[in-house]
Order: sequence, then structure tokens, then C-alpha cells
Amino acid sequence: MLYREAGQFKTSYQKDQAIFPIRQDRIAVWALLLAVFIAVPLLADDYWLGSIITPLLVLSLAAIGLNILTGYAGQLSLGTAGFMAVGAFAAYNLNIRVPELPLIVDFLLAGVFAAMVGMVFGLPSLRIKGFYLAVATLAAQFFIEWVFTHVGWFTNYSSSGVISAPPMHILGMTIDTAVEKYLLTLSVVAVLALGAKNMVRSRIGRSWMAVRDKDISAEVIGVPLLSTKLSAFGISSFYCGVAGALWTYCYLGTVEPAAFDLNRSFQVLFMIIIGGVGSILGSFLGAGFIVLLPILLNNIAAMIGHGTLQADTMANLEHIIFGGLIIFFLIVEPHGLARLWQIAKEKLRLWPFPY
Amino acid sequence: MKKSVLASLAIGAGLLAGASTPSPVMAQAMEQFMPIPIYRTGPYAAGGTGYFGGFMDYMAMVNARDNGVNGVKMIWEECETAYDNARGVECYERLKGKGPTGAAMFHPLSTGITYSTFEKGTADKVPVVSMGYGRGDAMVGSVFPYTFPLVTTYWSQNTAKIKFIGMKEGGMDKLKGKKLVNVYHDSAYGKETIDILNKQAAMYGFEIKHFPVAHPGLDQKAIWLQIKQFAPDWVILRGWGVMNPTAIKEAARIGFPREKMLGVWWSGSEEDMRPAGTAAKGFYAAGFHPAGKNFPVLKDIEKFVQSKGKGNIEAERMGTIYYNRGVVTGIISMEAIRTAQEKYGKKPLTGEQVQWGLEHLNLTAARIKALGGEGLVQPIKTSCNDHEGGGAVKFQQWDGEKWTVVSDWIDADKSLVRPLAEESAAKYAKEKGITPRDCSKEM
Amino acid sequence: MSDLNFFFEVLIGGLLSGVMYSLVALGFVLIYKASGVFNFAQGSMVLFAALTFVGIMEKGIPFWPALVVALVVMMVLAVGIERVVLRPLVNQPQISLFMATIGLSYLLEGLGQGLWGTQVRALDLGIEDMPNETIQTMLGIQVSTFDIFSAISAALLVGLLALFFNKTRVGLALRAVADDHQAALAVGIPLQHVWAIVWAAAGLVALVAGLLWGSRLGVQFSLSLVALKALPVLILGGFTSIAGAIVGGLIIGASEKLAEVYIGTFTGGAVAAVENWFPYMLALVFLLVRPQGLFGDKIIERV
Amino acid sequence: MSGKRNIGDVILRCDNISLSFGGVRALTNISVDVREHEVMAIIGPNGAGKSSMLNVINGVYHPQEGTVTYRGQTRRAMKPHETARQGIARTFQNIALFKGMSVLDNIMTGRYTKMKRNFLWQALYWGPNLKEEIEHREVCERVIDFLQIENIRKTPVGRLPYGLQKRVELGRALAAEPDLLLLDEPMAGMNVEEKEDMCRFILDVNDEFGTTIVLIEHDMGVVMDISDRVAVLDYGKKIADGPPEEVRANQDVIDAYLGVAH
Repeated sequence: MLYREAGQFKTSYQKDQAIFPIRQDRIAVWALLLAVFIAVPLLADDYWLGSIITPLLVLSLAAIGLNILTGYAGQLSLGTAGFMAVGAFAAYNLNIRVPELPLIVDFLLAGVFAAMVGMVFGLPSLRIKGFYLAVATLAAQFFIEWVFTHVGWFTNYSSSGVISAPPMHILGMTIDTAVEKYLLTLSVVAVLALGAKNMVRSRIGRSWMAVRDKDISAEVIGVPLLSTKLSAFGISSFYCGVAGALWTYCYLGTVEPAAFDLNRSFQVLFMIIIGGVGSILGSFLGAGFIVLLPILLNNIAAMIGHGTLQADTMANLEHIIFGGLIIFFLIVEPHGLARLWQIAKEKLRLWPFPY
Repeated sequence: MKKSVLASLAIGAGLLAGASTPSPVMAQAMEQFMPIPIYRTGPYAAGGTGYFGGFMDYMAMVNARDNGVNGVKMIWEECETAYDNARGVECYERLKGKGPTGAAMFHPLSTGITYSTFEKGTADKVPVVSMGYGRGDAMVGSVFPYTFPLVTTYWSQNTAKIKFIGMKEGGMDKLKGKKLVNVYHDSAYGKETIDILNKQAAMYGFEIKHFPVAHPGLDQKAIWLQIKQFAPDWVILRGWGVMNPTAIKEAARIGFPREKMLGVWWSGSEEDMRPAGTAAKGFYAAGFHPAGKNFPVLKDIEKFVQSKGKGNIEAERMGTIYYNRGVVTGIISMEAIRTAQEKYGKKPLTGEQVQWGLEHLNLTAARIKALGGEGLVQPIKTSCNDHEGGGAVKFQQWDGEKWTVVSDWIDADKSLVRPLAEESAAKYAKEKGITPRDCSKEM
Repeated sequence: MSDLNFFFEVLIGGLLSGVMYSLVALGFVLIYKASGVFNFAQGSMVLFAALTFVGIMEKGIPFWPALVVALVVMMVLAVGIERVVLRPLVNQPQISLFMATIGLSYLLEGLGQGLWGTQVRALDLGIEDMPNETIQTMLGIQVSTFDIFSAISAALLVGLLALFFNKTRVGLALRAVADDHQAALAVGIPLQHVWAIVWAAAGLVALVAGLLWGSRLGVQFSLSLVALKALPVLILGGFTSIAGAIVGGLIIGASEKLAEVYIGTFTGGAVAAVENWFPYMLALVFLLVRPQGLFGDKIIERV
Repeated sequence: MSGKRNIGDVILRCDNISLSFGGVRALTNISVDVREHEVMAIIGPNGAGKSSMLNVINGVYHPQEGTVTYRGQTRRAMKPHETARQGIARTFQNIALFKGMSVLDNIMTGRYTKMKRNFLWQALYWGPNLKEEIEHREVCERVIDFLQIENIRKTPVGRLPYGLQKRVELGRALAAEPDLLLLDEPMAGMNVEEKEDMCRFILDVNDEFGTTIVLIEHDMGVVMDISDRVAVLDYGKKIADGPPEEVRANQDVIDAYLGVAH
């Protein structure tokens, strides 16, 4: 099938405003949804589902969260993992303290708690900008980590400060296999990703981008800076919070606060840099890249075989390649994988003609 | 330019898919697979490379000298975790099904990764063995069938430490009125012993103060000034990585005698002492095995592996604490496989079968001698209910260059640890809705 | 010991810790001032410098020649970074450059450890890290000789940098660039050279910091984490001021120690291990009052 | 200026405005009023305080002294987004578009204050929200038609030439359907042809929608042609105010423009 939009005329603004205005794209999206909901669970084994695809999806959600804040609203944040931790611990406490609540409600409320914490730490953003703000968000990161390590109530007074997700039930079904956890994660991520896409093409998304691109003219048009920035912090943290809850319930099962340390924040930041700052699709592509690259390099190392030197070199090479790729991407394509995808699509649209 | 990026992405995707498809299963291969979730990078790389270096060297030696365990060759594969929980889980999942029969067992070498994998291990029937780390209550095998905190847990070790202090003070009754400080890494690992220390403080009548050190612990002045003011008789150090030499140096700066400091085994490697230089002289550390190369088993490794250039670590790191811990791990793991083979036959075993071996381990003094590990390994006997087995600790002192053993095996106070573990395990079982196995019915 | 004496010990200990933080912060300031790049890789440069130095010494080369070689390596590295990383990104937004330096930090960590190994190494500068007896007898408080040595080293380094910036032609050029990139270009100062020089200067600072921190912690991966100690110093002092880095360091060092000791005491030990977040919170609160930091340039937006 | 507009009452009055930045006086005791439906120009040499005056009117700067009265309501400190809600829109001297967004999105952002649905509806993009998006899209499309930029509506503004960017910025302000439109040098940097286009748009806006316009301009010639009234600032002081012909003949104005020493 050729990728052409000739002959597809939009007869109403509604059609032009559709999320995928080109017919082939719509077909592709439906095919993709079918694939991820039906084919993937049938084809992939537990290893792929449980320890690659599920965490990848969860981190994509966190990356969407960060992308809303950093990519769309332009507020650089290094506190992502902190907000994920709020979600994780909120879901756990809701789950064990208010067992009547359905699990999905726990997850959503966990997001709401994370959003509230995010908004508190977003308050300084009105006065502080750029790198100063980035460093200030580190305060959130370290402070949140500290609170969960030191306030016993949050971990139900577990002596080692570790929380362990209770068994999951949704509508009487028990969620415990890799496939079930994958489907739960996928559903949550798919719905929230669609919501994010809708928001960024609506009024609120435009107001975020306006603040990012030129805050003064945004304000002159009537976009209130503080509440817009706070909404970005809140909604971004909501996504991170839900991601944190999923990370605990559907991936690790047992977590200590250190599971949400600064390295996790950086990991998510790298995802949006490589995937594409200001792109929902990019959040997925970036998460895929960052999750899969080390595994790929590690597999190559394993294929080459063992021997101290190679193994040591490969492990460090992983860092070198990783760092190198980030620089490479910034130089070659600052807009990340999402832009490459777009370019590829444009090429395909014209193919086989060069122009 | 753009095109080449796309092309390389496509190639990368292909490689990824190719690399991770499981290698064709050779059903008849006489091979037993062992996962190696190593960390060669990050702040704790010294521990990861030393420990797994020793472990792999031991397995290589068994393969070269004895043609494997009863003719079943050990094979293994590394997976880099970078000491990150999430990557540890991925490594566990990646490696658990490799080899003809899947992973024999899984050594996470990280309390965090232990926490993240032990439930998966139970579900997959892969024993998760946390030798000298992990959760203390997992010794209760009826609740944690596939989790083995072998040799000694933090809790057991802690009681041995108090015994050692008692010995140094001239009797346990002399502990009354003494002041102790627990300086710990502010993480799940560091917090493990707070409760038991408080219990013991009440028991023996000493005063205990806990000081958490925020990760990574680069600067601990404030804490050590407080310690100076508190003027304790002893300081117990539960550090990890860079926190250890820093703590020892800070102790030196406030003039606290290092002879009154006692480290957990993660605070007791050469890597922890050397950066502290002369300040570390006199420091004690607990350990379930000594350092040094003067054991027959290490000589065999030298002969069959290292001298042939097949070592998994630089030769000069042989005999260090981390390396020897890896060797001890190897000895005990191989013995568990051998034990299981007695029941299931001399062939590659599944994790479920190895679990039986781990649960019926009986490493006697004579057997240890035969394995060339006399003085390196302590006798261990496990059961369905007791997944710890040993529990004894040796103390060593740093003389500025190397470790010297200064005590015999000191047994843990099981009468104190066991009820605590059972209480905690019961709480866990209740939270998770687990019905404990009835160990009287197990064979 | 009297409470007052104890207070002073904590205070002085904190101030001296602060000097160590300032040392790392200096490297950030140098680069930010001249190129507007927030160099996240400064911590990795500290690690890389120390690793290189110790690695060279292990080859049997004595202290001073090893120091010179390490310095040369850092300079080559600086020129390399300018060529490969910064030049292609010259017109990109600040944030891209910042992110590139994050990539750079990974690269340097891998490179350093790949070249010299992951072992923990001791580094002995021959200065005792023990209470100085002269001071103890004179003032009755314990201050480590090593801390005093560090403070003097830091002072010398700052003096050296001040001389360089104020008295040399290149230094003046650097200041011109810091004030206005366009203007500097207009008077014909090649930006690339300036950047390479600044990165080399930051490499020197990293080497000094690496030696001092390394002899205290041992040369190991965790050295790169000293950057986290320097960031609150930066926000407090302002990204563009060398004086700010010093004063900020002193304030952060002293207040974090006092907070750890006294908040812990007042709350009966319930609030402890605050050293990770306290400096950040302090800096954050301070920023709310003065968004450009203590000595930073005031940002005036024109419409 | 011909036209069927009825120049009405004063809708905006600035009384004795004084503004200074850390001791530097930008505006001194300035009083200006603007009547409904008129085109009023503020001119003056560089640094005369023209932009500061606009910034005072829409709340970017808050004067130390004096009052601004808009539609009978006197205010002192009001945030720009609040003045926007009262129907004041503006453009900037140096284009201040949202560079990462398309032309259409820039103009849609202009509708911000008119849209009501909360973010939950927006996340659904369905029902009332979809209806709202389409209604406002229609308004924006009228603006796009009016400014004749249909062919670039999906282009990111960063890729457009200068003249078009200026036009898009005007479009963004128009999308807000303002009562009072402030234009800060709308023709700066344009060639003659572009200037003529811009003049036409300004007059058409004034004519068709009855929008009151206050504009700042450097180029005296253009201003005199399209304005109903002209105020002249020099060194932060008002030196003249009146119909174009009158101002043109004013000696102070001539001196100021020729740079005669005061």
C-alpha cells in the first residue's frame, strides 16, 4: 500500500482536527493497537513481556509526564523519580489502608497525590527559571526520597523501609502473570497517552507551549503564567505518579525508596532527549531506545564471550556508547527520534520521487 | 546523514532481536547454567567484579579439574546490572531460562535486587540465594521456600558482633551501661539491623544510638562530630562503597580509636580500607570467611585457571575479601548442586531440584576439608525450616596492609534471631496471603 | 567539651567542607561564565582527572611529572570536547548544550574506568588527615591539617584564576566573551579558542578537586558524585560568579553541618541524614528571594 | 481618515504616569487618553519611552505613580493576563511568536481567554471540548482568511520570513477579538510593499471590527497617514498630542526628531 494522501480532502474542521488526519495513519494506528493488545501477548514470552515491554511502557508513561513539563511547558525538571515515588507509595498506602477502593482508583488517586506534591514543588517556577529551576527540582527529588526513607508510616513501618505490592485484583480478576500485568499496564498507558496527546493539541497544551516559547507574550494574550506552569507541574506529576504506581505493582513488585533515585530521573530525561522533546510519540521511542540499548550491548558482550578484559571493556563501553549517542543525537537531530520518524514518513510520502 | 541514522537504527533493532532469541536448547548437553548478574560499572563495581570474579573462577576450576560437578559442566553468562534494581530484574528474567535446564539459582549480590527478585524466584521455582545479605526473615524456609540467606544473615551476624564486643569488654555482663553507635547506610540494607540492635540493647543494658548516612556518604563530618559528643565505647559501621573509607577517616579525625570500630562485611573489604590509608589500621570487620590465598582451593584456582590465563579477574585481586566471598559462594553453590544430584541423578538440574539440594545441604568439616576450603568456609546444615544454615562469623582486623583473623568462628545468638525472623516472616505471610509449608511433612 | 566549643567545631568543620564543595563548583562557574554552558560533566571530569593521575602514578611515574601529564591529558580532553561536542552545537539552545554535557559525563565515566579499571585506589598526598595539634593547643578545637591544606589550595587556585582573568591577554578576552558573545566576536576573539581554554582551566580545577577529594575518599567512581554537592553551592552563589562559588560553598557547608547536628538533636534524632536535601532546600528558599543567586547577574527581560 | 466609524468616548485614560527603573526615569508624568474606535499613534525617537507606555497600558510594567483607567475602571497593578481578559491585545516590537508552534496554533492561542472547557474535557477531546475547539477554529480561520495566510496555516512560525511573522503576530492578537489593540512598531523592518499591506490590515481591522488601535511607530510618514490622533514622546515626556497635521507642524516635535539639544 502506498503512503499517499492524494484524494483525501478534509471537508470539515472536525476532520482536519482529527488526531490522525491521514487515512493510512489511522489504519496503521488501529493495526498497532490490535498488535499490542492481541498479537504481542500471544507471541512474546514472559521475559519479553515482564521484564522488557512492561517496564518500557511504564517508563514511557513517566517520559510522557516529563515531556509535558519539559518538552511542552519548557520547565526543566530533574525530579521525575521523586514524583514517581510519591505515586508508588501513595498507591501502596491507599491499597493497604483503604482496601475497599478498586485498584484502578488507587492508581488514579496515586497520580492525584503526586500531582499535588508536584504543584507544591512547581510553585518556585514562577520566579526561578532554566537551570536554576532544574537544580531546584533536585530539592524535590532528594527531599521526597528522604521522606519515604525516614517516615515509617509510608512503608507501614517495615523495618527495612521496603514496600511490597499486595496482590492485584480488578473486578474480581487476579492480576499476577506477566501477560495480565502487561495488559493492565498497556491499558493504563494507552488511555493516558491518548489523554496526553489530546491535551497537547487543546487549549491547555497550547498554553504550555506558549509559556515555553515566549512567556511574556503568552501572558499578554491572557495565559496566566503561574496557573499554567502549575497545571503543567500537576499533570506531569500525575503521569509520573501513575507510572510510579505501575512500576511498583506491575514491574518490580517490591521497592525501596532508592528505586526512585536520581538515576531514574536522569534515565527518563534521556528518554525525552533521545525520543524527542515535545513529542508524545517521542516519549515511547525514547523509552524504547534507552531500555533496549543497554540490553542490546549486554547481549553483544555475552555473544562475544567471557574473559575479564572484554567483559570489563564492554561494561564501560556501554557507558561510552550511551553518552556518545546522546551527544550524537543532539548534534545530528536535536529533535530526537520522533523527528527522524517524521522525516522518514515525509520521505515515504514522496517516494519514489526524490522531491 | 539522516538516512544513515535510520539505517543504523534498523540494524540495531535487528541485532537486538537476534541477540535475545534464546539459543537453541540442547536437551542432552551435560551442562548446568549459572546466571551472573554482575556489576562492573557504577559506584560499587569493586564489589561486583571481585565477588563474581571469584565465583566464576571457582566454577572454571571445577570444570577444569573435575570436569564439572559429577561430569555436569558449569556454564554461565554475565548480565550487567550496574547495581540497579530494575536492570537486576531484567537480568534475572533474561537468565532464568538459559542453559539446558534453566538457572540453577540466582545470586543477586544486592539487597535491593534480592527484594525485587525473591518473589519472582518463588513463582518461577528458581532459588534466590543471598549469601550474607538480603532479608533476614527469609531464613524461615516454610514461608520463603525459594529464598536462601545462606551462611549468615545480617541479623545473625549482628548478634555475633555484640558477642565479640562482649568478649573484648571481658564478658557480656560488662556491656551494661556501655554506649554503642550504629552508623548505617540510609537504605533498606542499612536499616536491617536497627530493630535487633534495639532488642539487644534492652537485653544487655547498653545504650544504642543510630546514625543514618545519606547515600553516597561523601562527607560525614556532622555525624562524626555528634558521635564525638556522644562518646561511645564502640561504633558499628554498616557502610557500603565510598561511605566506608570516609567513615573511617572521619573517625580518625575526631580521634575515635579504630580498634573500637566494628564493620559489617560490606565494610570489611580491602577496597574499603585502602583509601583510608593509615587511618584504617586497627579496624575490625565481621566476615563469614577470611581473606588470603593460603587455601588449597585457591591454589587449585591458581593452577587450573589463573595460571592458564583463563581467570575472570586480575590475578592480583585473588585472595581479597570479595574474591574469597565469591569462591565461598562457588563452593556452597556447587555443593548444593551435588547434593541435589544425589537425589535426582547426575544430570543438569532444574531450579526446583536445586532448591532441594539447597534445603538439604550438609557441609561438614570433613567435607569442607576435602573441598580444600578448611578455614575458609564454616560448616553449614540447612533444612526446610532453616535456610540460613551456619550463622557463625569470624572477625578480622586490618593491619594497614591486609586482614588478619583475630577470632574463631563466633556463633550467632539463634535464640534471639529465630523468633524475630519468625515473627517478621509471619507478618509477611499474612500480608501476602501465603500459607506456610508444613516443614514436618517435608523430606 | 563545652557547647560553644562544639558549636564552633561544627561551624568550622562545615566551612572547611564548604571549601571542598567550592572547589568543584568553581569548575562549573568557569565554563558557565565563558560559554553559558551548564557543564553537568564537571563531576565526571573530577573523576577522570583523578583516575588519570593515579593511573599514571601506578605506572611508576613520580608525583610531579604525573601531575603534569595528567594536566596535559585534561587539556587535550578540553580541546577535544570543544571540537567534537561544543562546536557542532554552537548555535543550539542552552538546554541542548546542557544535555550534551550529561552525555559527556557518561562518556567520561566509561572512558576513565575503561582505561584505568574500576578498582578503588588510594591516593596519598602526604598530608595527614588528623586534628592539627598546633591549633588544638592554641584554640582548643580540632581541625584537620588536611582541611587546612585544602583551604589553602583552594585559595591559591582562586588567586591563580583571578590573576589569569585580570592580568593576561587571554584572560581579558575570556571576560569579554563572558560579558557579551557578540561583542567578543566583533573584536575578533575566536570563540573556539576561548572555549577550549576555559574547558582546559576547568580541567585544571577538576584535577585539583580530584586530588583533594580523591585522597579523602579514595579514587573511585563515587568521586563523580561530588558534583551533587556543588550544585546547591552554584544556585546559592550564582552561576556566573567565582566569588559566589566560594561564599556559597562556605554558607552551604556550614549550614548543612549545623542543620544535621542541631535539627537532629532537637528532634531527638527523628530527623537525620538531611545532608542530601537540606542544601538544596536552603538554596531553593534563597532563590525565591533572589532568583539570580547571591552574586549572579540580574536578568532583565526587555519586551 | 475617512470612514463610517463613530469615534466615541474615551475608553482608556492614563493620568500622570511616571515609571522608573532603579533610578532611571522611563516615563515622566504622562497623561494620554484613547477614544473608542480611533487609531491613535504614539511616536518619538529611540528611547523616548514608547514601548514602556504600551507596557504600562497592558500591565507588563506597573508605574510608580499615576493611574490607568480602562472603561471607567481605575487600576494600578494588574497582570497582563488580566488586562487580556478585559479585551486588550497587543503585538511586540521584536516578534514574540511561539516559535515551536504552527501558525494556526499561534492564532488559536489567541483564543485562550474565550475558551472555557477544563483540562479533563480536553484530555477526552470529545463532546463539548471538540465542539469548542471547532467553534474557535472557525473564528481563527476567519482571521487567517482576513490576513491572507491560508497557505501557511500549518507551517511552524519559525520557518516563516519576517514580514509574514509580523502578520501572524497581528493575527494572534486579532483572534482575541480585542476592544483595544496595541501595536508596537508593526511595520519595523518591512519593505515598502509589506508596509502598505500592513497599513491596509490595520485600517481594515479598525474599519470592519471597530477595534480601537494604539500603535507605536518610528516612521512618521506612515503614521500620519493612518492615525486619527498622534502623541509624541521624547525622553519620557509627552511633548505633543493632537491630530496629525497639527503635530507635524509642532516645533518641539521637529526639534526632537532633528535632535536639537534641550
